[in-house]
Order: sequence, then C-alpha cells, then structure tokens
Amino acid sequence: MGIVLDNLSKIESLPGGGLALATSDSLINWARTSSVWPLTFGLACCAIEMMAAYASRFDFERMGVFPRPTPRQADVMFVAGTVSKKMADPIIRIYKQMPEPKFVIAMGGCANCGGPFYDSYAVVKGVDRIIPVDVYLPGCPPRPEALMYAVIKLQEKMRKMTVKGGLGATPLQAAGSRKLI
Amino acid sequence: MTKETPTAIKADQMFINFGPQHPSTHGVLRIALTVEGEVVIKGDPDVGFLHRGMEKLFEARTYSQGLILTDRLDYISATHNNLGYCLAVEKLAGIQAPLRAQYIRVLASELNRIASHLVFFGTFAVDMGAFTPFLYAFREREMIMDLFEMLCGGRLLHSYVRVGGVSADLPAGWTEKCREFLKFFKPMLKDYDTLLSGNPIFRSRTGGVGVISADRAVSWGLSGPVLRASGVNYDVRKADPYCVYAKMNFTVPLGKNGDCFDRYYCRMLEMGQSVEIAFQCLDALAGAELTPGEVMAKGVSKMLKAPAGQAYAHMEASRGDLGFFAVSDGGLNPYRMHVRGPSFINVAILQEILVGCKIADVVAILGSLDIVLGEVDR
Amino acid sequence: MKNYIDFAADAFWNTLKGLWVTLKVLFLPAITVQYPTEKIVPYPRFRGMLAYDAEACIVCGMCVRACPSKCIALAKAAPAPAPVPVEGQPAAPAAKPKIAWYTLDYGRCNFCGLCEESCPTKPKKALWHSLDYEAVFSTRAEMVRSWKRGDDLWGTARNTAEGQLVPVTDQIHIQSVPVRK
Amino acid sequence: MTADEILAKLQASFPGLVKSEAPVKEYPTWTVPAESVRVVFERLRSKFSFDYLDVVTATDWSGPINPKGYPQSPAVAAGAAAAPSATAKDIFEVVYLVTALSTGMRLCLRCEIPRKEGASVPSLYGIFMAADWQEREVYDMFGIHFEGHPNLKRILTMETQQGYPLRKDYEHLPDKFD
Amino acid sequence: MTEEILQPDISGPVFNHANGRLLMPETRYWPTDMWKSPWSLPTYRRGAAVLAGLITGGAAAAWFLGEIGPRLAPVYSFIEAYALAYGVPAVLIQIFWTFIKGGILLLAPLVNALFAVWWERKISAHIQSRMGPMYVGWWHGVLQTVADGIKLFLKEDIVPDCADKIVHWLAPVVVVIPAILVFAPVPFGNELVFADIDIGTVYVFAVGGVSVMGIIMAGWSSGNKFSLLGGLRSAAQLVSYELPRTFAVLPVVMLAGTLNIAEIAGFQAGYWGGIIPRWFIFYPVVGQVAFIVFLIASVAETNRVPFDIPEAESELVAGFNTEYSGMKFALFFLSEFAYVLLSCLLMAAVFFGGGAAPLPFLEFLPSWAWFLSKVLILMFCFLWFRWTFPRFRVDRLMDFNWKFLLPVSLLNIAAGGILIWLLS
Repeated sequence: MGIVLDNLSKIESLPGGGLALATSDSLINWARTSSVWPLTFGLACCAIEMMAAYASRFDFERMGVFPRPTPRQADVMFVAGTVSKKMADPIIRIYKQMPEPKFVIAMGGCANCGGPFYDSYAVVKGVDRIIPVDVYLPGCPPRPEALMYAVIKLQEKMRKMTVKGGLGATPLQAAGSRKLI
Repeated sequence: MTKETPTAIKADQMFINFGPQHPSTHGVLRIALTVEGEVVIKGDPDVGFLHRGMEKLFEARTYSQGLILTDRLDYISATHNNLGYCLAVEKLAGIQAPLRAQYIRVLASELNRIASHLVFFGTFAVDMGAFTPFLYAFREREMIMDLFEMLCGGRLLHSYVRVGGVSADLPAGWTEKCREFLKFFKPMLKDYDTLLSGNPIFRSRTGGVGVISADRAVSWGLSGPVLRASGVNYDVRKADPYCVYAKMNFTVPLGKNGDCFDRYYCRMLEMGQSVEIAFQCLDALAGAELTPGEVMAKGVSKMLKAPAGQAYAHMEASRGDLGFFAVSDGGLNPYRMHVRGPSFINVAILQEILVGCKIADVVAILGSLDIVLGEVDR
Repeated sequence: MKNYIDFAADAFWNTLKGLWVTLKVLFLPAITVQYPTEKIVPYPRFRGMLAYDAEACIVCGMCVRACPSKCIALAKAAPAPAPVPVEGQPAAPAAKPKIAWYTLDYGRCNFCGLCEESCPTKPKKALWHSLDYEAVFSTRAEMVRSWKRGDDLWGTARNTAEGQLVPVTDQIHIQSVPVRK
Repeated sequence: MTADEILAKLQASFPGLVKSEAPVKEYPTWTVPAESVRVVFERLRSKFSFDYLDVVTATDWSGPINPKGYPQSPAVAAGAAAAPSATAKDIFEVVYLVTALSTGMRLCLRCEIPRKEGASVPSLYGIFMAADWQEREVYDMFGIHFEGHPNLKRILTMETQQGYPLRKDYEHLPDKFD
Repeated sequence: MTEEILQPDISGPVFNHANGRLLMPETRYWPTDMWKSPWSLPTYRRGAAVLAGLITGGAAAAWFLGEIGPRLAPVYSFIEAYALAYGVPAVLIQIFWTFIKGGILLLAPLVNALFAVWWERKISAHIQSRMGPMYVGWWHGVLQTVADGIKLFLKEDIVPDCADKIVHWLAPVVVVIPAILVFAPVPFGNELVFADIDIGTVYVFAVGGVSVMGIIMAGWSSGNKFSLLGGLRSAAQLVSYELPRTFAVLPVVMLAGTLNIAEIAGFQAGYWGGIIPRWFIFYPVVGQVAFIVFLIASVAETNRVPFDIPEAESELVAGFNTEYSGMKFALFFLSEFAYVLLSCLLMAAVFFGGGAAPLPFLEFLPSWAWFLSKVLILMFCFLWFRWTFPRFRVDRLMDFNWKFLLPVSLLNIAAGGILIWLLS
C-alpha cells in the first residue's frame, strides 16, 4: 500500500483526527467505488459477454469502469471463463501483479466452481481455489447487466473498507496477498 | 558483410512471451516470439490454456447433455457448433429433421455467422488500434443477441439446435424483427467499409501481410475464410451441402492474395451473403408448405440411443470446416466424439507465417485468422 | 510521381470519409440502456435464474437426470400414511409424492434449459427459468440454494401463460422482474 | 474415378489395404496397415489429388470408460457404462479423413494398431502440414507415437499431465488444484 | 485456502431489490428505433437544449468577465507600489510575482487533465453511440477524473524487482516536469502569458523534447520487454516527428518575423476585406499545408492514435507504462494530456490567430474565450482522430514521416518564401 494510506490512520490521535479520518474514509471510498478499473482479461465465453458490457448497449464506462490492459493499473479482475489448470499459474501471477487494493469477480459458472466442466481433468473447479474471490456471479454466461450488478455489489463491499481497520477488502489483502500466495 | 559469430547474433535476439494474458490474443493463446529488434524470427504458438477436456466429457454425457458442451466450443458461434453436433448425431442415429426446422437452422446459423463475423470485425479493428469499429460491431451484434434471446432464451450460448430439429418454433413477431435488423444491417456494411476497409492506414497494415499461398493453405488444412482468402473455392455449404443450403442462392467470396486484408474482406463480404441467405430463409418460412410448429423430428427421446456405428458430419462454421466425428457403441453416451475445430487447425499455420514479420504484424495476422480459443483448446 | 499523388489524394479522401462516419454517429442518440436505472426485461424465453415451485413438483427426478452439470439434488418426503379405505366408497386416489428438500447450485447451473424441458408437470412447470438475471453471491456456499419443507425460501411462484408478462408480487426473491408461464 | 476404382488401383501395390467392415457413414472407408500409411497417403495425394487432410483422430476400442478418469463422478447416464462394450477390442484405431478439393471426393482411412505403450504409426507430417498439430493432439490424448514427426510433444494438456486422458482406462490423479 | 479467508461481506439480499425502470421487450433501444427521428426523443432534445445553454451561458460569462490580460498589469503595479511603500525590495516582489505565476502554471496541466480526460471520454462515448461516465459527480460524470486521480494516488506503488529502481522512479518526473514548464511562453489570450520570452517557439520545441527522455527511461528501466519496445519506438518516433513539426511552423515565423508566440498570434489580427480573418491558415496553400503537417506531427508527438505505437495497447500491452501503477502512471497520463493541450494552444496561436475573433462582429467576446474555444475545437479534432483511425505500423510510421511529411514541410518552407516574396 502506498505511503499515504500506511500513515493516514495515525492522524486519529490528533485533535479532530477521528472526524478527519472519517472524512478521508468516505472520500477514499468514493474515489474507489467511482473508478473501478478492470483488467482486460478474458478466458472463455464469459469474456464475450464482458466485452458486450463494455460495448454501446450496456456501456460499462458509465460507472467509471475503464478497462486497462496491464495488471499494474487495474483494480479488479473479472475472471471471465473457465480456468484450466494450465492457465492457473498465469492467473495467480497476474493477480500478484495487481496493486493493492485489488478485487476479484468470478464471472460465470466455470469460474465459480467449474460449471459444465465440473468433472474435467483439466479444469480448476472454481477460481477461488487459487485466488481469493470477492463476488461470485452465477450465469453461463451471465448477462452484461449481471456483471454490472456484480460491480455494484463490489462497490457496496468497497464502501465498508476503512483506512484504520484492514485497508484491503479481505483479511487476506490486509495481510498483503503477495506474501500469502 | 563480415561473418558474424553465432553468439553475436544471439545477443541481438529477444524472447517475448506474447500472452496468455495479452489484450490481442483473443483469449489465452501464448506465442513464444523470438525477435530481432521489431522483426520476428521465430514464432511458436502454444495452445492449451483453455483446455477443458471436452472430448473426454462427451463420453460421460448423454447425447442431449453433450449438446450443452458444444455451445462452449466456439462460443462466438454457438449455433454452428450445435448444428454440427446435431448433424453428426442425426447421421449416426438416422434421424431426419423436419424441413421447417432445417430452414430455421440455416437462418439461425446465418444470423450467428453475422454475429461471429461482427465480433471478428470489432476485435480485428481493436488489434489494429481502432476502437470505434469494435463498438459499432457490437452495437449491431446486440440486435442479433436480442433476436437469439427471443428465439431460444440464450444470448450467447444458444442450445437452440437440438438433435432432431430445433428446440422451439419462431416466436410471434420474430420474423418482423429479424427483417428489421437485416434491412438495417445491410447499409451498415457500407459504413464499416468506409470506416475501416477504405482507411489507408488499415490497408497499409493488412495488405501484403501474412500471405498464405493457396497450396500452403490447402496443405495446412485451413478452412473457412482463411482458406478462401487464398483463392481456394472450398465452402462446405457448396461442396457438401447440408440442411437446405442446396436450395439457397448465394456466392462464396474469394480472395486473391491470401493476405490479412483478403481474409478480413472475405468475412465482410460473407456477411452480405449471409444477409441474402437469411432473407431467402425468411421468405421460405413464410411460405405455406412449411407447417408452423413442426420443428422436431418424431420419436427423438431425451435419452437417445444411437445404434453402434461411426459417422462424420461437417459444416461451414464461421471459422471454417467444423466437423464432428462420432462413434457409438449403442449406449446412451457417445463412445467417442472428436471435434475438428477449424480454429485449431487454422492457428497451426502461425508457426510458418509469423517468421519475418514485424511485432505489429503478429497482431494483424493473429487477428485475421480469427481464432476462438474455446475451439482451439477444447 | 502521379501514382504517388493519386495515392495520397485517395488516402486523404478515404480518411475524410471515415471521419465523416464517426462524426455522423456523434450527433445520433446513444443506444445505451442505463442499467441500474433502466432494466431490460428479457424476452419470454430467456433462461434466467432457476425458480422452483414445491407445490407443483411431483418428485420424479427428471430434472436431476437431465442436468448436464449435476446442479440439482432432491429427496422425496416420506409418504403420508394412506387413508384407511372406507367400505362402499371408491378408494382415495394415491397422494401426490411430496418433496422433502430440493437443492439447486446456482454457481454450477448451465442455464441450458434441459431441466425445464424435462419437467413433466402440467399445466405449470415445477422448475423453470425465471427472467431474473440479477444474482450475486459472496461465498460459494451461498450459491447452493435449497428448499426445505416449512421453509418458504422461494414461496409459491405463479406461472402465467407464455408471452404474457405479469409482475409478480408474492414471490420473495424475484421481485423486480416478471416471471413467465 | 470412383472410390472403388482408386481402391483397386492402390490394392495392386498395397495388398494390405482393404475395405472396412464397419464404415463411417456416407464415406468410403478403407483399412490400411500401419506400415504403409505414409506411402498410401503419398500416393493418394500425388496420383489421385487427395490434397486436403480433414481429420486425424483416434479411437480407443478397449471398452467402457473408467469413471476414475474424472475428478468428480460424471453424469454418466445410468447403465451406460455397466456392461463392457460388445465391440471392445484391444486396439487403437487411427482415423484419417481426406478430401480431394478438385473432385469433392471424400475418403476415410483407418489404421488399427495394437494397444500398448509406445504404439506408433508413421507421421503424415510433410505430406500434409495439417497433420502437424492434429497428430500432436492424438499423441497428447492417446499416447500414440507418430514416427517421423519432428515436434511430437504434448500440445493441449500441461507438461506435467500424467497419462493420456482419452484412453478409456485413464485414471485421474489429483493434483494441487483438485 | 479460501474457506477461512473469505467471509460473506455483501449485506442485503442476494437478488436485486432496487427497482429500476423496467424496459419491456418492445423497448430495446435498437438503433432502428433511436435513429429514425432523434428529435422525437425527449432525452435528445434535452441534451441539445443543455448544450445550447452551456454555449450561450459560457459566452455570456466570458462577455461579463471581459479581458483578463490587460487587467493583470495594474494588479502587479498596485502590489509593487504597496510593497515598495513598506520598503520591500523590488527583487522580492519580482520573485513573489514569479511564484504566483509558477503556481498557476503548475495548475494548468492539472486542470487541463481533469477536464480533458472527462471530455475525451464523453466525446469518445458519443462517437461510439454510448454515454460515457454518467454517475460520478453531479452531472454526466464530471468528477470522474477526480475520482480516478484520487484512486490512483492511493493505489499501491509497485516497483518491479527487475526494474532499475532509480531510473524507474525518475522517469515520470522527467516526463512531467517539461510538460509543465513548456507552458511558460504559450499565450492563453491577449497579454495572458506566463513568460513573454522572445524565443518562445524554440523554447517550446526544446523543452517539449525533453519528455522523450523520460519515456525512454521508463521503457528502459521497467525491466519489461514490452516497455522496452515501447520506449525504443517512442524514441524513434518522437525524434523524427519533431522535424516536420518544427518545419511546419517555420513559414509562419518567416512571415511574422518573430519567434515570440504571443507576437505571432498578434500578427494575425485583422481581416482581409473586413470578413476573412488574417489567420495563417487562410494563407493560400502554405497555410493549409503547414497546418495539416503540424496537426499530424502534433498527434504523433503526443503519442495518440493513429500514432500511439509507443503504448500500442493491442501490441505492447501498455507500452512504456506497462509496469507503472498508481500515481506514476497518472503522471504519464497527465503529461500526455498536457502535450495535447500544448499542441492545441500552439495551433490556435500560430494558425488560428490566437485570441482573434473569426468574424468582426464577434469581437465583443474577450480574446481568452476565443482562445479557449479554438483550443476546445482543436482538441476535439485530436479526439476525433483518435476514435476513428487504426494505428500505424512502426515502419510505415517512419516511412510516412521521412518520405511524406518531411519533404512536404520542406517544400512548404520554400513555398512560404515565395509567398513572402509575392506579398512584399
């Protein structure tokens, strides 16, 4: 985490610090929820619906969702599609490359738990076996609106984040995901 | 030129891992590129990042359950995969779909071809750096998605074509909507041409890049627009007609040079032909000789048992010659189901044509092959 | 030299034409559906989240057998003791089998419609795809929704004739999107 | 020229080449001995203009599938895998489908090889480039070696994959992701 | 692993209860419905009305404010007189004044980026029949960029292990500082310039060229092959497009006889025949060619489509800024838009007469308003190109420069000479 967030919680001891902290919390959360930048990263069928969500009919950009090609500039990863075992290591690697705070949306049945390939020898049965998932989105593939709804739910989750208690969305992220995986 | 030592040559080379997460690999393809400056001296495609063991799974599904898996093969043109699978199983079990169902199949598969080529058009434009055509393509594609949603309930994965026919007849008001779309779409093709095909930058980036000669294309077993762009007139719809394609009046667009632009433009012209076929189907469906509602062959049960035997059926999917090789031992499951994925065979030629091109051309060539990794890796 | 000038002029003209296409669209209205405030009601055949009607179910298990991804499980309730036959009156018809519990794994569901097609109950199906597509879960366990006797998880859904879209008010979860059949 | 005439001509030099008993529907189907696969295809391509290789695939005829090949028990329909198949034989059957683009004629050639480790057939690499990846896939899935293939290694599955998945007796070993 | 870590965190119902307006299947916003008669759509009419209102309101506000530039000199002399009265040395006042100007100068690219990014996103969205940012901020997502900026500021700053740490840290600084400094001699209106230096044109090109260093440093130090390629590409591209860009301005400099940008703008005041403004773009042939060459070279200099090969998204992931996260990435973004603004300002000053009104009767609006609107229109052209064209290939890009733009710009200088000879 950046130097600002690491030290921001110290202002609470100052007079009026609690108020300032609460204000900065709401400001930070506003900024985070308003600008959710996903990684342009698709695996299979759901990726096409993800692309449709960026396209004119649904226009994800209305919510400030602006795809970035490199994990270094992304906040959220849509795991859109089947995670095969060959792809599992690259996914973990991409997840590690994303800067904190980072979030994962498992989109579609395959990413949730293997979906139609639940008995395949080559498929990871759910992306939550390799990286922590914040929001599960059922559907095969989900409609683009459903993906937007997942982002809305993720924003709800982000709003509960505070500077003081665990900066990340999950305890894992508070502990620094790069060390854990 | 003085003779350079091998080590000196090596020092100038760089190894680039293109993918699996890369904006323009259309999924999770990995190309191991060895480059010298900007020039590729070796390109080695590495597939399997979406390998799901589909052929193994077919053996553990009934025939009707297996259909659901075919949707996920080439997910951009799901109806084609459904149709190919159904043709194979019908051949195996000796089922004949009613005529109305066959017309609807052709109509649905042509609509899906348009949708699939639109995705190609959009993503190819993005590969070339133009973002707007992508959104225009998806704008029109959304209308097809609506039509499919109305038809079968699925936007992307349709499961519409079933063994023995189609799952349901056309809903009320569908034909009007379909005509409305087709009439809107036909002039749109001209806009696309103006926007992208006519653009000098686009032409300079695609013309003469990634040339595949006709005999190389045949030898590599390429199919679909990739083969036809090289000037080989091979379209399963004409060469081995299935459903009612024999009654349809359309031409097969052919390219001359076999470069990226021809591959691109073949698909653009194919969309126009698809519109024509769709109009013909709509006219035929409005005719009196096809009984509305009769879209399923009699006596096809959910627990289909095909007699022991082997059958191969192929059809022209939007990416090429899609074949299903089905083996039955008389049980409820296919004994063996092999998918001849056109993308899988088309992508193999990358190792030959990538040599000597620029890094920017890698993207163009890859985009012009229009592969879908679901079908490559299965 | 003439070729060069011709080419340059041609390129310039084509570039202008391309610019005209985009300029034209700039002044046309956007086709965006603003999702959270405007919600598309899918066409009647849409395969949304599965809905289940315990009253209509005859516990035949067809859906379990039809499902390609094994996302359905159910158990039959112990049959009620048959009423003692009264002399002189026709025997009471055999009681309809009752469901003990019914479990759906939304995370694994394929949304293919095979279960709905195989459901034999008439005139309304016991299991059908509703038009609801907005569903997001935060854990994997949450995605397994089960109906138990005495538990009104889904309530009793009303089916209407196909094509006629009636907003359903008495259902617990699927509120904002109407249900078909 | 019909398929039978071609067969008659070829049989002069390759007596092992016979018509199959159980043909692929609507395809003239021949069985070719493993040692003459490459020469037969060379002849077909050069003399009879069969220039387009559709499919290279294989079938494992060793009987019903092993449910242990799936990490979770699959939705195998009841009774499907109960009795050993009547057609069970201890062979791999490599299937080739070729097309002559000029005449539109299609052929199916089959090659039966004994089912054992290191079972092999000659590669068609060089005659048809289409065989390159398809043979690699067959090797990956069945473990059938293609002699003369310059780059025969796993293509779809991981390098660490144990066993050959499409063999009927394949047993899945749990890995770190299961 | 996941079981003990993940907790149910989303409160509320699983299914969405929040009711929106339901669009029944008849209403699908198909282009066939929407485009038949746009004026019958209430949203379209409202949008047009708002747009017209904004333009009129802006014009009224500008008229109300009047010229700003000439009023600044009295302010300065007032401060000077006041301070001198209290015995403050004149040098201190000078320094103080410079600091104020420097502060405003620092703000210019920031404010510009905040606005320009939003504007780009809106324009691009409408070109693509979308909406663009809608929900952040009070109206049509005006605060979208602010939110993005705050978020980027608070993101983790990753320095890759294999990166050259110092150069990696230094690169955004080297990129952004010239991007701010370069605005010093550029006028924003009549007498509205930070530093009225006589070699303004040379200064702009010289300082602007320094940013290339930063991009090369970013590409080199990231330890990523895509970054490296991006850096190398940008080095080649920016250095070569520098030439036609400079040459395109030369005819203007020759005509105006000065290198001072404000004076060049002032030179173009007045009208031919009382109707055609004496802007340089209206000089026959020479003006148009110079403008087009300058426009193309500027687009190339700012790394934007069709010349965005250094950060070619589909080829090099994100080019030189692939490995940059958080605020450092934001700095690259900032400098990109600063250079867009700079190019537009230069074009407005050099080819479009600076703050001169296009028609004599429109002179009631102050010069800065005209300057601003010209910059906006030119910036729109940048965006319009960006969202229309595909990307050049790197070797064609060089071909285009060396075989087309450079000869044309050289010929144009000669033509400019002929024009001057004809005019005199």
